[in-house]
Amino acid sequence: MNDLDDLYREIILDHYKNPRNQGVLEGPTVHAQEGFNPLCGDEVTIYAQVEDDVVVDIKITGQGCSISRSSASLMSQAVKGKSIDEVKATVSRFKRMIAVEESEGEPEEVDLRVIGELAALQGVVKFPVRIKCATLPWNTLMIALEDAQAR
Amino acid sequence: MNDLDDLYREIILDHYKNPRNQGVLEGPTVHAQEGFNPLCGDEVTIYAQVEDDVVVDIKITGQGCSISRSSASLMSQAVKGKSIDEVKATVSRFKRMIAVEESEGEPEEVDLRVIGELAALQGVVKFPVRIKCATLPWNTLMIALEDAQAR
Amino acid sequence: MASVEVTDQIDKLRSDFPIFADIRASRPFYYLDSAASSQHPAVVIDAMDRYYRHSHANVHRGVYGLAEEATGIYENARKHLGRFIGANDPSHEIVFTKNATEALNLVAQGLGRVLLTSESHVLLTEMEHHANLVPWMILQEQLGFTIEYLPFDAEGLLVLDDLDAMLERASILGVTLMSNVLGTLNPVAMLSERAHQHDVLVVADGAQFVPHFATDVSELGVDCLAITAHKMLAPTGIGALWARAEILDRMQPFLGGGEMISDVRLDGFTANEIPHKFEAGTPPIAEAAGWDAALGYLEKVGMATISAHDRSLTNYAMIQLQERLDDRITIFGPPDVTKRGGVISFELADVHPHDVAQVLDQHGVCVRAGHHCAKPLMRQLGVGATARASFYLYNDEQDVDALVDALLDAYRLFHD
Amino acid sequence: MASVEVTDQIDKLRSDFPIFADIRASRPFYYLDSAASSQHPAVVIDAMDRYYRHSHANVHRGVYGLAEEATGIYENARKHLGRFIGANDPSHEIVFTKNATEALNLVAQGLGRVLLTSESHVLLTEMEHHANLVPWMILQEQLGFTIEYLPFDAEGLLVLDDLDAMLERASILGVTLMSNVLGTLNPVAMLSERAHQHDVLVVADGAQFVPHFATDVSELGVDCLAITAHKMLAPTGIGALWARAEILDRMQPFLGGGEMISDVRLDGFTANEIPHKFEAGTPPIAEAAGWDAALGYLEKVGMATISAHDRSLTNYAMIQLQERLDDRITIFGPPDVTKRGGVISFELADVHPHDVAQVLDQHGVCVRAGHHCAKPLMRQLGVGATARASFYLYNDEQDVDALVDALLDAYRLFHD
Ligand SMILES: Cc1ncc(COP(=O)(O)O)c(C=O)c1O
Ligand SMILES: Cc1ncc(COP(=O)(O)O)c(C=O)c1O
Repeated sequence: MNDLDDLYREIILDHYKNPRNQGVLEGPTVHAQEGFNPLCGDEVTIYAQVEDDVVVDIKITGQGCSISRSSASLMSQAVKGKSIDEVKATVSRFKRMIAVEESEGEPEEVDLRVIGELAALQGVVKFPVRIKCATLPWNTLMIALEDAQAR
Repeated sequence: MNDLDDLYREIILDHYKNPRNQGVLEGPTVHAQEGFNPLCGDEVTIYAQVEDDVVVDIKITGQGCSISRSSASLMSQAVKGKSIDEVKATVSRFKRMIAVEESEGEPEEVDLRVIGELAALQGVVKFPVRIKCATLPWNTLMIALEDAQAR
Repeated sequence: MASVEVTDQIDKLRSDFPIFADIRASRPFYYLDSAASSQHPAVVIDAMDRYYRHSHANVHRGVYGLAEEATGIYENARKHLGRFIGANDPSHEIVFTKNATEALNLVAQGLGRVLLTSESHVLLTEMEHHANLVPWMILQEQLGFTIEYLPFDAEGLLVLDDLDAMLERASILGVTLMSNVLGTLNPVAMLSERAHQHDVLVVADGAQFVPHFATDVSELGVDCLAITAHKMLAPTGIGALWARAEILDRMQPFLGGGEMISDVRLDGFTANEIPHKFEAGTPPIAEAAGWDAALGYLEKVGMATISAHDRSLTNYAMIQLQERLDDRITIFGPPDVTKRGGVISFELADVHPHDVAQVLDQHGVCVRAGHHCAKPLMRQLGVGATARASFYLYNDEQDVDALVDALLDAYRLFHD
Repeated sequence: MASVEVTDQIDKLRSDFPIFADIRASRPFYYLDSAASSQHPAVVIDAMDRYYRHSHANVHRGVYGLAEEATGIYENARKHLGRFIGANDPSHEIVFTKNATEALNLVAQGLGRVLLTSESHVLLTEMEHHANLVPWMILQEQLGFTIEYLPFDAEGLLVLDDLDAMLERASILGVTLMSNVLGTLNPVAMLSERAHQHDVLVVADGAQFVPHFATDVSELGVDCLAITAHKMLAPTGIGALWARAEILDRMQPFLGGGEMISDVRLDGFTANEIPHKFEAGTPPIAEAAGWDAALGYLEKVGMATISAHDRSLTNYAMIQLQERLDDRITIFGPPDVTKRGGVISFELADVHPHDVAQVLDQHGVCVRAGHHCAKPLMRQLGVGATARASFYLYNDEQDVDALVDALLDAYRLFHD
């Protein structure tokens, strides 16, 4: 049951049980976006407050499994206070780590110091079905930010 | 090639090459009906002139294989001058002979004297696909006669 | 005791299914996901094999012997399926489709376009599978009628208080014979009778029911029935719609192409006779051969035996789950096992179903986790997803025991 | 000489196809009906067998290992097919259907409903198979646009004199890459270029072409391509639509149900991403496994080898038929073998094609007789039916010789 331990690391379970940045944001600079995982019914809503191209605040509501919820929670910590460009770089680093383009090759070696706590999600690589759980909040955030930039 | 000889009896080939009652009928007592075999493209049009519940004349146009055309030709001889009730009895005798309800059992023994030249079509029983060729003109005639009776 | 005999028989049956021997040789394997798709006895796999090795040709169009043989195989499967569900006219009342979903789309478009206007009402239930919801929603976008829903109660049973008023407004009632989430067996014979009093046609979703219970369309009184092969020991790639001949006659063609026409001109076409009118293009021929074999296998075992086995296993599972997991488990659907089929959806405390299924997999226990293509039902239950174990003739009490053991482990993992 | 080497290779290949050994053991068997449906190499049958024995589970919905394995098998087949036809984005641009006919219905309904109004024109050709005619006619009944047709000439080649004027009026051009009756290879790359100059989208019917020629959708320049598996050594029950991702994105959902949604509420649904948006219900999973294996087999032989073999056999057949049957035979379609695929439709004097096929069957020669699901084309030729012989990689000159011998016998039977 080694792989399973790798998937459910302590940090994951912690973020699952005590998710950070839960709640709702309102206001003219808030961009809210819903996301669904059509396979399992996971739902997430991301509220990103963007001012001067900086994600000054982020909140999350929804329901989902340990992977999608902890991923959302870890994400909220990793992006809060960052500029949109920095966020985009983080998203892309994260996606390379969990090899979203699974079929196209091996997951890339990503500098774990840069990625910080997010590294805890690396275990998901061995469970292709769960990768969608991990990426759901990230993809949803990206749509919210595109929306922010478009306005 | 015994079965094949049975299918292509001389009388069949004769009626195929020299079909009887070819042509078109017109007039207020004529009931025209088109029939298609969707499997092979055979087409037939039956013109039945019905007066006082008697098929006083019948003509046939169309294109088709030796079986469908000879069947139409033999049919035209068998029904011309007969009352609609007699025609229906002939149709039903013919259908029993070639076992249209193939799956439901063996073809019935039909008194060949009653059925006359039509007996030549009996060989078709061994070629289920061709049964539809043989029955096309008969089914088409039945629709024309129903139409005649409905008016 | 009948159930002991049944269990004895079942023990022997499992060896008919190659997948159990093959996978179990290398790892534990407890397959509890037959409601999603069932496994295949060797006779079914062999029937398809034999078809491809000896008899393959396209059907309906060939004069030569091989094409005639293939056509016979295909048409015999049609008749067999018709008899299996008690159709009056087996060779004309079965339309082969690719799955139950296509069958329901065919009814929606074929019958719906004939019957419905923007003023009409279609009555569905809140426990329908997406397959009996979305086709009506797509048609609704095109024609603009109203959809109403029969609700269900806390036990997962349909609430019929407003039935007559709803039927009075409706033209079509769409209802599943058995819920794929709650297991609920709906009282469809009674619903059909009431519906017909209001001139409402009944479209039944038999995807879950037909594989597990002896089915007789006249007893059920329904007008249309959707079936899928892969949940009844048969191949993927084939399903069917049964409807009374006069209903099929009224229905418009849906998919256009070869086979379904009697004539095509540059300015239009004339549809073929039923059932061919609804079968456009080359049909699933090998799949029909496999389904035919599966029907034979099910008949040999006996549908009554299968229902009895399902029920006794469901009963055993409900008791074990409740005794060993106690208040850590919530089971959805009717508590009374006589009101449900062999499907158990549950929640394990606060462990997300996805995580439950993941841990169970490590024990070789295969259960489904998710919305089970019934999102409105999920919302009604107030959950995003459930885990679901489902039984079929090859399951036994060992499978249930493995399930409960694994659930205990999953609980521990998330509560230490 | 290249063709000798090709023929040598082909001789060895036939033993890969169990049906030839099995049937030939008991009777003569010359299979000349691959344009209707082809036979299967053992690797294809075995791939499905293996799937059912080791890997079956429903796809896309399961967390457990077996479901993941089945999903992998299914999605790999998608990618393989995408690569096989040169798709830019193999995992998103292939939609699995039950056959080419469903693929064409999906385009008509999915794209047609978005693009067409009662003012629109759809341009088809007079040589289309019913599968690329009737779906447009059904949609026409619903939306009321105009259908125009490109005619063909006495050699079976499209007449393009009015092409630009017709394209100017049109929104969609539907054209077959290869006629299943005439064998004609249409100049689709050129047609696409011209169509795009007029902002017309091109829907190509690849049912006959893709099995026999290396296919590259970018070279062809088409926007959509319908394919069917059972004509390319693969199982019944599966086909596909390829379309560029941006076209699929624009298309409306067609069949509703599980898999194709991202959310369903009682008041409506949200569609899933491409390609899943178009795949409602349980897909043909084992069939995808079989198709994958067939693609591998075709690649191993080499599509260029196959086309060359088809051509040399067609050439041999045209010569033999004309030399030995002389003016008793009329061959339809292009006399120039470089303009046609391995399909020969003909008339034998005044012997009806049905009777021809019947007599040939007694010689073990399997040919198709009928309208070949192309009734408008038949009317254009002025015939009700033709007989048709078609070739694939397992045919050889002996098959052709048997055909000609049997035709001589058929002629005699009707002329003594
Ligand atoms: C040119 C052409 N298009 C479409 C089809 C339809 O293919 P399918 O029957 O597999 O849907 C065929 C084969 O019958 C064909 O020859
Ligand atoms: C109740 C119910 N209806 C319809 C379906 C759809 O069946 P299929 O996916 O074979 O079309 C299913 C299975 O997923 C089901 O459980």
